[in-house]
Amino acid sequence: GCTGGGSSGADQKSTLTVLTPSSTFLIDPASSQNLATTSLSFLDRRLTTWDVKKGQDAKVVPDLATSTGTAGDDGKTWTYTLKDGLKFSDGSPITSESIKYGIERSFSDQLQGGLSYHKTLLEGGSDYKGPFDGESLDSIETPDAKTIVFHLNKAFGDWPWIASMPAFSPVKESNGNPATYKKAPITSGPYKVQSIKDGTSVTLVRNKYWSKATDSVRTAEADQVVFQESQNQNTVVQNLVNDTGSFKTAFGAQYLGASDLAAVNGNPSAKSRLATSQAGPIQYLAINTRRGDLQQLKVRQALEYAVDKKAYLVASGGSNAGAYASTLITPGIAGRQDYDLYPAPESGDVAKAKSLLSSAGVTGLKLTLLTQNDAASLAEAQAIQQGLKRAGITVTLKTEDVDSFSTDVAKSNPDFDLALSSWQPDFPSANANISPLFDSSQIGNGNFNLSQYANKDVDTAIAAAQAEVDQTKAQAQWAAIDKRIMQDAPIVPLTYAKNSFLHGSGVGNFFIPSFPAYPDYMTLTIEQ
Amino acid sequence: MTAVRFLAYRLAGIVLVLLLVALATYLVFYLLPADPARLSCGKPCTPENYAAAQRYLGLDAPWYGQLWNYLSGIVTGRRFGSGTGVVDCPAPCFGYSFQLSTPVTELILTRLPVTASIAIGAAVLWFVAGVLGGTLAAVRRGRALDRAIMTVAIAGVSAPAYLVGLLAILLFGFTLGWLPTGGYEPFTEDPVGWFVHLLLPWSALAFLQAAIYARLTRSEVIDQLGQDHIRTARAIGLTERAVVVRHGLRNALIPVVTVFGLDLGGLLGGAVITERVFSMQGLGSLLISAVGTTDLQTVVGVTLFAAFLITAANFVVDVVYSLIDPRVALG
Amino acid sequence: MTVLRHLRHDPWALAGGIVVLLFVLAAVLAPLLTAIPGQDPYRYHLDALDDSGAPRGFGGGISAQHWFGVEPLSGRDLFAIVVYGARTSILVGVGASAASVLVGVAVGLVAGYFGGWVDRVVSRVVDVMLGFPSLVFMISLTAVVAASFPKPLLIVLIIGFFGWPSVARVIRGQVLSLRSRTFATAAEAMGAPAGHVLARLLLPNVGASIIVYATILIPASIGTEAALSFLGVGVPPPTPSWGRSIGDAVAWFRVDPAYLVFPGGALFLLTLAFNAFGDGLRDALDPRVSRGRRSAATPVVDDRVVPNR
Amino acid sequence: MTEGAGSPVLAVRDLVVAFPGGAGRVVDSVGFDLHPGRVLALVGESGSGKSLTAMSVLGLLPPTASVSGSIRLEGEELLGADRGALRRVRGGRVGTVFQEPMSAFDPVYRVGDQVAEAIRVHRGGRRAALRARVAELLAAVGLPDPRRIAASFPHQLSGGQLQRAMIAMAISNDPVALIADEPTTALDVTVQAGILDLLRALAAERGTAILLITHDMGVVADLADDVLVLRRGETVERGPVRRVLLEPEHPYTRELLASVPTLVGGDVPASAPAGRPVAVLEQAVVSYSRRGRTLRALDGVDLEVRAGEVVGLVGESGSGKSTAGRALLGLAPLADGGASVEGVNLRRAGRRARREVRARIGTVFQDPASSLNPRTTVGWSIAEPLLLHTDRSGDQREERVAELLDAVRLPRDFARRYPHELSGGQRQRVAIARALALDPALLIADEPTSALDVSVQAAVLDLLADLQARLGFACLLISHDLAVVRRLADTVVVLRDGRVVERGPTARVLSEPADPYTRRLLAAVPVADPGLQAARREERRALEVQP
Ligand SMILES: Nc1ncnc2c1ncn2[C@@H]1O[C@H](COP(=O)(O)OP(=O)(O)OP(=O)(O)O)[C@@H](O)[C@H]1O
Ligand SMILES: Nc1ncnc2c1ncn2[C@@H]1O[C@H](COP(=O)(O)OP(=O)(O)OP(=O)(O)O)[C@@H](O)[C@H]1O
Ligand SMILES: [Mg+2]
Ligand SMILES: [Mg+2]
Repeated sequence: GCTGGGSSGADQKSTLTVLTPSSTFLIDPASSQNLATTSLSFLDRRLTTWDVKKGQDAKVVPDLATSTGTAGDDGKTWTYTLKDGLKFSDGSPITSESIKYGIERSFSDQLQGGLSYHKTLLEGGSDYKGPFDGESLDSIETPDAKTIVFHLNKAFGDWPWIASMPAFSPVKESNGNPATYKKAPITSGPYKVQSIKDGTSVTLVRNKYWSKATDSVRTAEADQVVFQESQNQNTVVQNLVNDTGSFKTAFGAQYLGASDLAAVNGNPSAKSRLATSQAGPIQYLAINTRRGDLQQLKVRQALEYAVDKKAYLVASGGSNAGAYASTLITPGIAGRQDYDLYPAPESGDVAKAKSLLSSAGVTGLKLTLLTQNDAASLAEAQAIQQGLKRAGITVTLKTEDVDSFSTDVAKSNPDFDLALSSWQPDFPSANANISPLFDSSQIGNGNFNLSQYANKDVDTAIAAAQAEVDQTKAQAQWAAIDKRIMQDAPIVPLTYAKNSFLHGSGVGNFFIPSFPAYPDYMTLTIEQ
Repeated sequence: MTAVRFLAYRLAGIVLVLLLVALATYLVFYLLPADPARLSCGKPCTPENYAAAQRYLGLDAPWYGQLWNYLSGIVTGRRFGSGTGVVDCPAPCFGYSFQLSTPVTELILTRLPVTASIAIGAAVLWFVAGVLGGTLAAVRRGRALDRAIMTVAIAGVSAPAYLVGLLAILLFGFTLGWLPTGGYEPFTEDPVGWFVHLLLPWSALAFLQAAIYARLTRSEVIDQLGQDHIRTARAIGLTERAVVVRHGLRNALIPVVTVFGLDLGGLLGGAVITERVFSMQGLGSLLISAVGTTDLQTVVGVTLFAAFLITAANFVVDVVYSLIDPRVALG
Repeated sequence: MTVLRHLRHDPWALAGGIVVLLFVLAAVLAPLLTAIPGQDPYRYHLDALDDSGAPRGFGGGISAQHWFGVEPLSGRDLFAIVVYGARTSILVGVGASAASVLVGVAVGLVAGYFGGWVDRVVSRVVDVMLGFPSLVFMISLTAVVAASFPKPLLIVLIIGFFGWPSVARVIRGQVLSLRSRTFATAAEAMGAPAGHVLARLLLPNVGASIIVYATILIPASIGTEAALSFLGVGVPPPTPSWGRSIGDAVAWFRVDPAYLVFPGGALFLLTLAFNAFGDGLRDALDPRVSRGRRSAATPVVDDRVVPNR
Repeated sequence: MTEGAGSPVLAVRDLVVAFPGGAGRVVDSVGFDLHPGRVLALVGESGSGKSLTAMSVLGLLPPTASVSGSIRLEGEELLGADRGALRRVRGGRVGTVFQEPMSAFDPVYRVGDQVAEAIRVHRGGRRAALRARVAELLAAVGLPDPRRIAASFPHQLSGGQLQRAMIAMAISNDPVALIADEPTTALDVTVQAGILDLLRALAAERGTAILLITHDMGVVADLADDVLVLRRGETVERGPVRRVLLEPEHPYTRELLASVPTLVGGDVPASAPAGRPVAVLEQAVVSYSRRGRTLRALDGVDLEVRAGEVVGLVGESGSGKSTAGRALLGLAPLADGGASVEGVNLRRAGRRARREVRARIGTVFQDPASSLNPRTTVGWSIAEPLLLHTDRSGDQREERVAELLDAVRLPRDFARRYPHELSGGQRQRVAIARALALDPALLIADEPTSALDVSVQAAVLDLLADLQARLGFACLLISHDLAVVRRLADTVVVLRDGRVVERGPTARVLSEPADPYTRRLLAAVPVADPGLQAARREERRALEVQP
């Protein structure tokens, strides 16, 4: 070891470093879309959280609450009781009012942008404008300091999952001003914020009032967690491959691109430190079902056959980066059934596509494909382009930066025929897989039914499945809906992406659960 | 023109230019397809959420109204939200970043040290290297040294900045492991770390600029060495070195210094590619990421700041010009 | 022609000119050149790639069919991409420079000739534009314009738009000193209208520097196009572009250095050649004019045309 | 050279300077001796090798030049001497004074500092001591208020002041020899006279040997003891100044002397009958504002040029001569008073009328090299007025250009040449042809010969006189050279600081000047006869002591 001097004493703090390309760490839970297993969960606890284990489906488990929720009134009322002895990082007790206040904040104008499923479900939510002017949301009741009751406007079986979202974190009313909060949040999780260097780093240190006894998920082994922001992905990968110095106890928060994967594959030491998810988020080609020839089912079906999924998969990084997809519900979601309505070789069935087109009476089809302009998306879009070209379909690429893309793709009358997109459900239920993409209420206005797919039968079936509290019954319903939608061919499922992450040799228990396709930050260990 | 009138005239000019810049920036971004309200609307995006985001971002006003709000905010300051959630942006408020929920002034102030460190260090490096190289080449005009320096210089102006930076990282950062591959340490916290982290960005940025300055200096020095007063300097028995430095270079520096002032002013507004390549969070990165997230107010604020630096640099250059060239009077 | 004679004695410039010529030829004859190995820049060769999308074999898959190897992730022929990329680069470089020179010369002539407030306004605008974070605005502008607008033309216009100020500055400086030369006064004394002086006297006299300037602007524009493509807002794929290839290749450098070497080398070589040729031309035409006081601040050929730093 | 007693300070033998390429030997076997207290003048037309000869003494030739022969300074060989030795000589034992004092000083340093630098290089010294020495030197060259001069930047001083400072710099280390390359060419005659006095005093009082380079025979007569005439790099004639100027042996020398315009002898043109007034200035005032101050370049000038008449406008530099011409062209806006040409009032005329008036005026500018567009053919330049003011066809224009070339006695095929392919005299003829293209009623000739060699100058003046006699236009001849005016003008108008101080028939004004200013101006013009010039010098001195 190092014999330099006494400075590297035994009491040296263990530091976990997270290398992220993002330049901002949105600390406010009210406007966060963070997964329950990543960054923000270091700081905040929610009513419920996710328990993910290698090789097992994700489960929703109690966090601050003693249970995942008790449904009443056929799933329209949900009641939670808080555990004993919960404290904020300033030593004050966590009460049900502070959770209510946290949720209320997410309704305010200033704190938009987070996961907002609860806002449409809570009764009176659409008129509520947040707590800052003294108003409160009556559909959240706090009969005592440890009990909180939610009144929904419709039955919703997945509410326990909703209660795991960032907005369900407690916020002290004295700490609620958005400007103060983001500089010095009073937290409920195992860590609190020590310093924030804008755009550069955020350092977390232990919250001594967090007690492991009340937390069934977080292990919080590191004494300190440092988020190194604005990292160049290339540099991150190279540093992690080299595995020296502080990079030993670091990992990259961004999944590896095709070139990074190729580089890691050629380096056995690095390869052993690569964690690859199972096939997960669906990558798909959305077909705008309201445009021109694409209104015809046969034309859309022709696309299903014409697409060259092999070129697409290679373009996204080969077999390390995904597996061929044919269904809407992604692997890792309970109740998924595998099927393929449009069986074809990996490179597609050009002949079949052509015959479908000619039977639809369509020739010289010209389509625009909307895609983001980063290197990876462009490579994938070109793979689609050349695939369809084989069937005589001319595709023009329309490339946009990520924001314009997000805006344009989610407009009410979008200006594209095809769009490349992907979907990672916000919680591991087929509901989160299907309803945001195919429910007709999710067309336009910034929502994600990119195919403009509207089918009354499907809408009704989705509503029924959502209201079903019995999970096994619900799962069967979702599987049926999946197939029903694919008969209409509103999208071409391309691949289920596999996300790969690289970590230093000093980071232990680094794995990627079947859902979500991200490493679980909460249970990492530090080996020095 | 008297000094006071000159000053007033230039100040009015600066304000006018800045107003035009603000107008242009607002227009460009107004036309941009990306909709900030939609982007900060949350998931799923309901009409209520969307309206709330629009209200908060001030996007419910027409673009000129927004511009007016922005401009008047500089004088009066602005407040967002209400009740216990109110957020203040005190005057002079050069915008408020909703994405980062921080006043733009504060953002600029925290990012400026990074950019200034890059820009000033690189500027010193390229100025010294460029002027030295250019002078040597001019004195040895047509000889091997001139050829060598000009070959490097021409390669320097031909090499894309991003390539030089990336190759430098690959070589010195990864292959040799001598220097860190990116990031920034504040000087106040770790002077050595500051220097070590900046060495590569300085060199990468200075390589291109030094090449330009070497070429510029060379042609100016050659030009000066052909002037009559050089003959006088030789005729009074000055050493060749004194002739070149005291009379040739001193005069050649006048145009070089003016260009230098403008370059430095431009660079302080953000060294976009350098910051991006070296993962440094200066004004350039701030601006690029603000463009990326359609953070309009930040874009306008930083652009205004950059434009201000340019016009200020112009002003300083004019003043300096009148100081280093006795033939020139302000006006 | 003395210019040609001069250039003949300048090996650098000569080499530069020849390399430029070769590139132009390659670009023009791209279909013929790539037909020799039987390639085009659009066809995928997935069999040339391994499981992770990286090219198989030595030097990024160099072979008799693929002279420069193949592109990772698609297996497209890199030689064809580089040769066709030359079309994009040269077209954009020349087009954008032409646009810059056109506007810059017009503005510079007018500002230098009329002087007064016209000149003051133009000078300020030029100064601000030179220091503007132009790359950022190029990025936003590419997004602003309707998608139906042809993208290559848009790139040309945008680069041209940000290129004119440096031209205008130089031309203005020259016109300022030309205007005080006796032959301009003589024309005025003859009763020549402004149009005559501008078009018949001043324009021909700045002609030499316009040519020289164009040759220096072209490599700068090529570099800017590459930088834009590098940032993902250049000419849309699958049209080959060196900048996009370089941008992609940087990430692949560790696995497949050849992917960076060929387009990067081509870009560097062409830029270098244009610069060398431009320098030689500048010496040959030697547009050095006697300088006025303020215009002494304006180098005859302004090197500050490289916007990306 | 027989007159030089004792050993020469500087002995040049068989000097050959050659350049690679077409130029070949530009100085060919030139030799001379320089003796203490004596002035040797090197004369010859432009390009004859005068400057190169002088520069080779100090090793200041361009690096491309190859030199052979011998140059000995007090017995020490300078040709091929090492750099250090040469440097000690430069500015030490040999001082130099250059033409164009404006550009011979470094614009960014104070004049005093530059003089001090010259001393410090050779002798060192502390600041204060240097400063005192500089002031002393500046006073010695006749500069009043030496401290102010020392603290000034070159652009803040006049040409005469700078040239004196230059001489102060050259003598700062008490040189044994002084090289003066055209030391007075750019200066006014009155200033020139002062500088020449100063140089003469140097030779007489300090015993400095002076090598004087000039093309002005008057200057030679005024200052030189010996003369050496160069032609295309070769020595044509040499000898004591009296002999060479008064009894030239070589035809070239004779030709050179014959073409010198003179203030004495020869004939003054008889006053032509006065026609109608073509151009009139009435109480004209033109003012320029510069750095907040206004300067009246013309301050109530009355001027009338009648058809068929040549009016000579003379005065020192900056007296407003060119401004008067510009006022008649409408190029300098009048602040007060009136200007009219051919009855058109220029102050009130609109843009169109003004252009039409300009079509009636031909202008010949001072500098033939720069008054023609370098990018177009000579033919195009001559045709330019036709293009602007007539609707003649291309053929007709060509025809007219040919006529005009005939008129100025140039071959017709010159129309296809470019200005740089012509000599200075030829270019000036082209400029005259252009001025005549539209048969002007008024010809304004602003210093039409000042940039030309004497021989060429004479030819151009003859041509002008001839054309004026034939075509009968009114002519305003602007010149600082009284001899030139004497040769052409019927009437002379003398300007000083924007005011007319004297006017009248040429013969009268130049022979019996009424105004003291005119008298001083006349007296300061050197004539190419050493004896006569010595007498004129005394006259001038007498004038100077008068207030
Ligand atoms: N650097 C050079 N290269 C080639 N030829 C030169 C160079 N310098 C001077 N010459 C030529 O040498 C000849 C003599 O030049 P020099 O300057 O001595 O003439 P000069 O007698 O001083 O003329 P002027 O009266 O015009 O000053 C000219 O024909 C000139 O063209
Ligand atoms: N454009 C101008 N702006 C300011 N001052 C001017 C301008 N033109 C001339 N002057 C000044 O007006 C005065 C008269 O100038 P003008 O050119 O008429 O003199 P000149 O008699 O022709 O002298 P020279 O013999 O040197 O040509 C001078 O002091 C000159 O500096
Ligand atoms: Mg000479
Ligand atoms: Mg004049």
